[in-house]
Amino acid sequence: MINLGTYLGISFALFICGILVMVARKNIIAILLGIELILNASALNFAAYTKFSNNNIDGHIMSLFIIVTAAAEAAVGLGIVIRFFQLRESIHIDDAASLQN
Amino acid sequence: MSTFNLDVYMPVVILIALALLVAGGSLLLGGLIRPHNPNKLKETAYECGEEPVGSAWANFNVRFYVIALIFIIFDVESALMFPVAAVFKKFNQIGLGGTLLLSVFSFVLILVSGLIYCWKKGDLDWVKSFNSQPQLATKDK
Amino acid sequence: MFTNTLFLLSAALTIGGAFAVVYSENLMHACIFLLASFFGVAGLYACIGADFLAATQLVVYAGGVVILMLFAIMLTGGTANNFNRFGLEKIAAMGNKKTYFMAGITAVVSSLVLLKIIANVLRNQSSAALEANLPTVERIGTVLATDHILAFEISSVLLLGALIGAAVISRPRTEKND
Amino acid sequence: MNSTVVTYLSQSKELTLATEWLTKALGFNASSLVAFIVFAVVCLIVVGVMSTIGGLGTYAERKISADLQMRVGPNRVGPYGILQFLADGVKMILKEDIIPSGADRFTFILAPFLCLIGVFATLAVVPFSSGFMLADLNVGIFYLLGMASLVGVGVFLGGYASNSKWSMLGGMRGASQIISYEIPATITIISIVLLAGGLSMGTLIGGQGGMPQQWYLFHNPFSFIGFFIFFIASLAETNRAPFDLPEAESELVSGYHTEYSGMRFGLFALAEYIEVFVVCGVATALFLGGYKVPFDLGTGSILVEKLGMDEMLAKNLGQILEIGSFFTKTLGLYYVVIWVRWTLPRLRVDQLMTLCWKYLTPIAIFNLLGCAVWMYAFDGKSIYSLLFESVASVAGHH
Repeated sequence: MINLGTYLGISFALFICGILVMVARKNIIAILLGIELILNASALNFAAYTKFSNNNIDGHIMSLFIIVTAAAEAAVGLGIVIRFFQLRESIHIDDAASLQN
Repeated sequence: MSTFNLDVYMPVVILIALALLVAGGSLLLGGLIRPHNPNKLKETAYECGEEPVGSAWANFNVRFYVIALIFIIFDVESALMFPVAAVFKKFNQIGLGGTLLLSVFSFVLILVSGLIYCWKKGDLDWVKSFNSQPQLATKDK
Repeated sequence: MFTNTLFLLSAALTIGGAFAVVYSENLMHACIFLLASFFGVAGLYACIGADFLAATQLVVYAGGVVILMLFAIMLTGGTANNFNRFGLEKIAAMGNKKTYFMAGITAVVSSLVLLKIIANVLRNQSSAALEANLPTVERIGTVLATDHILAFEISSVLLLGALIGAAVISRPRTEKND
Repeated sequence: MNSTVVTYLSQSKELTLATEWLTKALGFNASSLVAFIVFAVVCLIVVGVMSTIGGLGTYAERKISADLQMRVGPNRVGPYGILQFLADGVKMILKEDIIPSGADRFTFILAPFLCLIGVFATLAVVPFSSGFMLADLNVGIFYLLGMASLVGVGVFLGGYASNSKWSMLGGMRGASQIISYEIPATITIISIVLLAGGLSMGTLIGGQGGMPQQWYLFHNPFSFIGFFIFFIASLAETNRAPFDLPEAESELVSGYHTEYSGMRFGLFALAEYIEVFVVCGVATALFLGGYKVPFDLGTGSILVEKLGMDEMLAKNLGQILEIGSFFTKTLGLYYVVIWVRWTLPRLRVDQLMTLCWKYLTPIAIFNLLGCAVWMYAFDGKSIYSLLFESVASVAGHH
């Protein structure tokens, strides 16, 4: 049961859910939730390939750095959201259409 | 190198199941025997006898976010440091301790500079105006 | 036997959590389902012997990112004259039929592409027996300290940039008369 | 193979026989099934003992505080009032369960579950003795940190879901306090990992010995300071006084569990008391030699050699000694936790953050670097063995 196919399938489902959340939502924080799902899917793929193809530890390192980058991305992204909210009193993505305030 | 069996994760699953069981079981058991006669006043939020005004879900101060931000950066740093720290002893024994020490030093010091920046900019102060007017209380004398 | 059970539980938690994130109308609940999904992914890591990654997933995501998101939701919850933007009433901006339609099209297109790739991979899948699980912490540490030392050091610069950048962006503007 | 309670028990003949018998009877390899049964039984025992200790913790707290304040304390239920916690438990179950009408029901119900899951899951790696350890995971201490961080989410969600101003403030404060103090604790743990060279509890304790000079507490000056940083940070992480701001009665009524009544409140309290025990146990394992007993009595080899005892019996005796050693140290720390509560006044919230970010974290980082330098400079020898060596070499010269 535990083989590359099921792992790819699970990360595929995670990725599609992330895409759905990212496109369907109009709320910036919800979009960030979707991005986290997508990043998780990619990190899971790297770990799965490590196990099922060559047992080389480099895949784990890649996943580790994806997790690190995701955390940094979440921190900066949410910081931007909070700043945006202070300026516009809204977290609707359509309010962020123009670059100037 | 020794291999390991995934059976070592059994206690984790069992303990999580037990936590659900203990919590759910005690609530269910209580549900059978405890009284249940709610009224409107009982179900309002407690505000020392006053009627609650508005919702509690209002905006909060940004300083909570800045604290959480510094936390997550150091959390990730610790996640990267753990494996390196775990092999430090081994590297030291085969004579590579110096290089590893140097890399650990630079890694930590780069992050510490971020902490120092936040410190200097006052992000670590909970109440920013406290430091600017410390003599208010003594002026009256 | 137990491994399969653990795998099934984790997979159910992962996919269920992800779907709940898609269908949840409440941002706070979506965040909680995201936590469940992260937990499931940690279980999936554990199933393939990536124990350090599983623990990292718990520490960084369950302890860090989710808390950060919850805080951010609280900070952007509502304004003085517009309480309850999230919570019991539906959040204002969770999307409408049009965006869901667009999302569906995007998902179908990207899934077609992905399924093509996955099918290629699965056709060439080797059915060799899996190797035993080796402890990963030491190997990760060794590789981080030798082969990938540059990435290790640069990640600290990345974190420094994230810290300073986000702190500058989200810092409340000081009053001019201060 | 990681040492667990199953690997310890499989040294005895009975378990092997039972496994063989089951394998024959069922027709497939039953070692996994036997392991599951053993784990389930031991988990039940551990959870039962921990819940009792959590309950007795409330009793000890009231009795010790009464002693410190020259009062009598609970003395009605059972001898010396020791059954007070059972009476409290019955009362909690019988209390009416109220969910405020404005609350977010789903989150309100989920929050105590999250707290309890986070605390119970950490019990898997608490090292009671070398044999009686549920699972000696390779990532032991790191796994514990990850699971313990669930408590912060639970506290925050509990405060949020109540839709009460007190709860919301308490939840925000609690979550930010818990995550803040996680940093000095984690960095101190990294410095101990440096000394031990591994993340599993077995490695962390294996580097220490039974005698105090072999503990990591006295390994070098940095780890000595590290112990106090870890202890202070864990006090704050478990919301104990003097860091009990999330539930400061004088300002926030009861903090994040203001709206929780009956058993739901009881679950929060149970999680908190067990977490205090777990944190004390981790401090013991990291700094105070864990389950180690002096003169290698824990392995039982001395008993076998000197007294000619049966090997398994000697081992079991050694395990009992180790469990005794672990519980003595941990409960000693538990007493200090309660003692501190009635000695020190509560901090202000800005002092709390100042203490964490301007004192503990820089000192912890300094300690980490100091430990690394010590390891490099002295080849990982402890200050005691260095002194011993220098004295011996001086004595040898003359």
